[in-house]
Amino acid sequence: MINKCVDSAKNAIKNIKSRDNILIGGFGECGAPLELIDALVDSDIKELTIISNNAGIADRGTSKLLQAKKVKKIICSYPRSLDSYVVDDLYKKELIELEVIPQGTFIERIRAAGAGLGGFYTLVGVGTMMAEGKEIKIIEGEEYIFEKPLKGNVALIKAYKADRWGNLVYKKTARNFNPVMATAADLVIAEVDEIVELGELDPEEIVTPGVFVDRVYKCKKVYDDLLQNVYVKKHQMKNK
Amino acid sequence: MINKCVDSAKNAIKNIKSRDNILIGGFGECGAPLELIDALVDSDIKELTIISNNAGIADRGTSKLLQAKKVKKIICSYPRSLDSYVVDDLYKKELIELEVIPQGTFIERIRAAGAGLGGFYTLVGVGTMMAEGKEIKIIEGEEYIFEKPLKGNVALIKAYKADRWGNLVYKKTARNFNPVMATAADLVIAEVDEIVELGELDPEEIVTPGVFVDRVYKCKKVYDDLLQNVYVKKHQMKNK
Amino acid sequence: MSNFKPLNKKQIAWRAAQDIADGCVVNLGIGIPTFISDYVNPEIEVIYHTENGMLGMGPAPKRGEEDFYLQNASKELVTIVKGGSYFDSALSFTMMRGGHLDIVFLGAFQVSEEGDIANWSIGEKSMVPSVGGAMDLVVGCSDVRVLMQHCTKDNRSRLIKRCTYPLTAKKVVKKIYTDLAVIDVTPHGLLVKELVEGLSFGELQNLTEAKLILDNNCKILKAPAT
Amino acid sequence: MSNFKPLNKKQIAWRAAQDIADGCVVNLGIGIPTFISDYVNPEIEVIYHTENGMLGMGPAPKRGEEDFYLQNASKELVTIVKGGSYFDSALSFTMMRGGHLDIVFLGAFQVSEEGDIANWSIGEKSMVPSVGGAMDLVVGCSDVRVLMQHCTKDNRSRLIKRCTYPLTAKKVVKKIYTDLAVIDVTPHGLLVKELVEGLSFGELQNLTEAKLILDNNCKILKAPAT
Repeated sequence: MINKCVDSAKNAIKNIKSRDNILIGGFGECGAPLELIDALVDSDIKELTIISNNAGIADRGTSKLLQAKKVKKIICSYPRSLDSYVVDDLYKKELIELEVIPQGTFIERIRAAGAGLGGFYTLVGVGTMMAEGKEIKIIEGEEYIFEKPLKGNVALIKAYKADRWGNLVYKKTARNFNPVMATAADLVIAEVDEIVELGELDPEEIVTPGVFVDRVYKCKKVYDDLLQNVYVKKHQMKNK
Repeated sequence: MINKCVDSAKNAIKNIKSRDNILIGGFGECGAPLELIDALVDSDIKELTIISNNAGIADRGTSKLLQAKKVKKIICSYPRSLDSYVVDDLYKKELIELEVIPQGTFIERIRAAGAGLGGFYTLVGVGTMMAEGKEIKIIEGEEYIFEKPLKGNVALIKAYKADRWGNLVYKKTARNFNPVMATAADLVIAEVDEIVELGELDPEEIVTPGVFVDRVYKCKKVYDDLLQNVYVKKHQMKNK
Repeated sequence: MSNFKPLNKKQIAWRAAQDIADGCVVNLGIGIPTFISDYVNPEIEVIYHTENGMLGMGPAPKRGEEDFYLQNASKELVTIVKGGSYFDSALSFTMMRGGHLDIVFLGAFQVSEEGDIANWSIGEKSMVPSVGGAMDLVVGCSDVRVLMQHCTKDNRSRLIKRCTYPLTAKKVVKKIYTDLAVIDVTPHGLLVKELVEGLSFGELQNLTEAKLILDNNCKILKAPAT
Repeated sequence: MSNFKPLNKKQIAWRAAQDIADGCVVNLGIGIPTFISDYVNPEIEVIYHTENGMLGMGPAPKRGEEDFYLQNASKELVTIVKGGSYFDSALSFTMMRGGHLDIVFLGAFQVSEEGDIANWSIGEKSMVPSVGGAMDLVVGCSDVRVLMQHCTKDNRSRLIKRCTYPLTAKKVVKKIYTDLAVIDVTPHGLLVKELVEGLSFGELQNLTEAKLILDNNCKILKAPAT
């Protein structure tokens, strides 16, 4: 019988090794697997390369990994935010390696890895510093940049509901990078709000079929509750 | 107000021109826009290039276009079937140009067009006749083939339900090539079984957001009814 | 110098909003463009795209209706309208890069005579570089429009011969709305289509490093008080 | 020649089915592999992929439960099991090409000593060429297994030094189940792991153009009557 559910965040992150490349889902905190990240913080794994759109907000999520000195390099598209003081500081002190990629190229490179492609050509970044050091090809008279696949040893993703086969559905804009990252790592671990019985997810609405997922971890505390307050307060301050 | 619904198949195919490249959805007949194809048969458009996984079964669907001498070239992956006598005959008599592509490369080339990419590298076809005349690149020590985007002037697709914005959901395995083809043509026309009120489709379950779709045509006769008999009879013959 | 009154930021947004047709699918970048939706004709339907994965983005939520799971690309809480949809980042950037959005409205630090745009970095080495979706947005869409102050706070022109900040993309901007003028980027150069009342073309050219061309049919740029 | 009895097609499928572990995600090509699912241990869960866009393909529908909209890649009516899902062709081939399936079972016209496979065309000019998903299936999966008759009807070997039919892919086959033997494709060559009762290794080699190696631990290939 297939049962991908694991009983703790610690067991969920088993076999992750120092120096692994870790894909982490989420646009900011929305759709980030915060309890799996916490488990990494508590582990003795280090020198990780984090592949994630952002680089942590305030002292939450990926910021904690950075503070715990677990991270050697970040590959991302938008590390900066009003509250990104952790990554800002490490960057200024040159204590972290940073590779910044246009967001569409970022996710397309991850998709290429998941889809078994050797790379692709894009117009994005042509004539800019993003093209530096990259192969150029003229296709139908236009200049394109060659981009390579970007694969993880591990993907830590966040979904809404799962079943024991690892089928996943997502919630609203928390979907973002997660379904594609689920295709692009050797070990794919999903943190979810709910685990439902096999057959309860409509086959038409499953976004990530279980074939892509290795482990499912039901979070202890649905973070909607945790973060809702932070975001609502900020929102109400701005819109009052 | 946005209203992409059109009242007849004839109006749905307006502005399609002779010599256009036409993407047609469906794996065989399942998910093929049969009434839109019929409208093309009844038009005076000709010399079309059809880009579709198959090339018509018996005297139905794409076979009708071939019989009506509307098609100059077919780009597909699997034209042959037990009942593909129309394309078989035209091919033997050299009355049609045929380009056969591995199915995954076929849909990936269409996706590349829809996603604004200049092409990609794949291992599929390396060392076979599919690699003939194609650029080879060594990536990380392995030999890859360069594949170009494949775009349509028009896409004729089939979905289950639509709303007036052109949002689409599909039905079971009739989804197949349709959602990707919807991204990859200048003019995208969807034949659907049902049109529902705006807001009735769950934002989580919409597979093709309306931004990709130009026209929605509600078919006169849901072909489930029409074809069910043909397939059930064949099925019952085989499994009796 | 003659007597003229520059538009304020919301008025620039108002002006840009007047050019949006019924049924348009648009993406509004951060900065001045975020105000555009407040000024779109309420009689028409405009679909807002946010690159984190939603079409049909609605206004800010009412008190008590905030939802952490419903954010825009600036990580602000938003809503979804009837007909909206959620999707993953790959499909979101397929929309952008594949040319499926009708208009992209962006802020910019600089725009060149040829429509080059610099809007993601001012090249400060000490600041953590962040590009996000800026480059994807401008490359894929055939109708990129910039909303910005005509000059910087220390009165340097943002419309220049050649961008000095790191480029976002080359030759992509089609139209520019500033506090002083509406300008089309054409194969012949920057064509001034509208000027705020009381400002002469000569005065605008004096404030602008890039070479400008006066449209024969140049109109007065006016916006209601906001 | 000694007294031995080749397996029938269903017995070849039975033998292949015995090597499927609990939880495997498999794709069954047309021909002999289609029988495999009839012989999988009912105590385990195996997930069947069909490249037209479904995981969790179930058996043929019962009379009265047929659904035109529920087909496999051979355009036959099928069913879906609990936990199954539908998806588009791009995601389906992402699964295949990206290495997300555990085992692919295929028929073949020919397999070479190095694991090259020819299974999509016999090169007849008059037949309309059709490749479908054959090439994608074998390239992406790290465990490609072939089920076929050891020889053609006119007694030519299908296991040959070099494929003469148009190739599907080079060096991809890992294991071969025939009516006479089970053979692993190894870096050293074709290793015979099992032989039907009464057939000697020398006799098998005589029936086979490709060079074979006898495994030290070669077993008897047996299957129940089907």
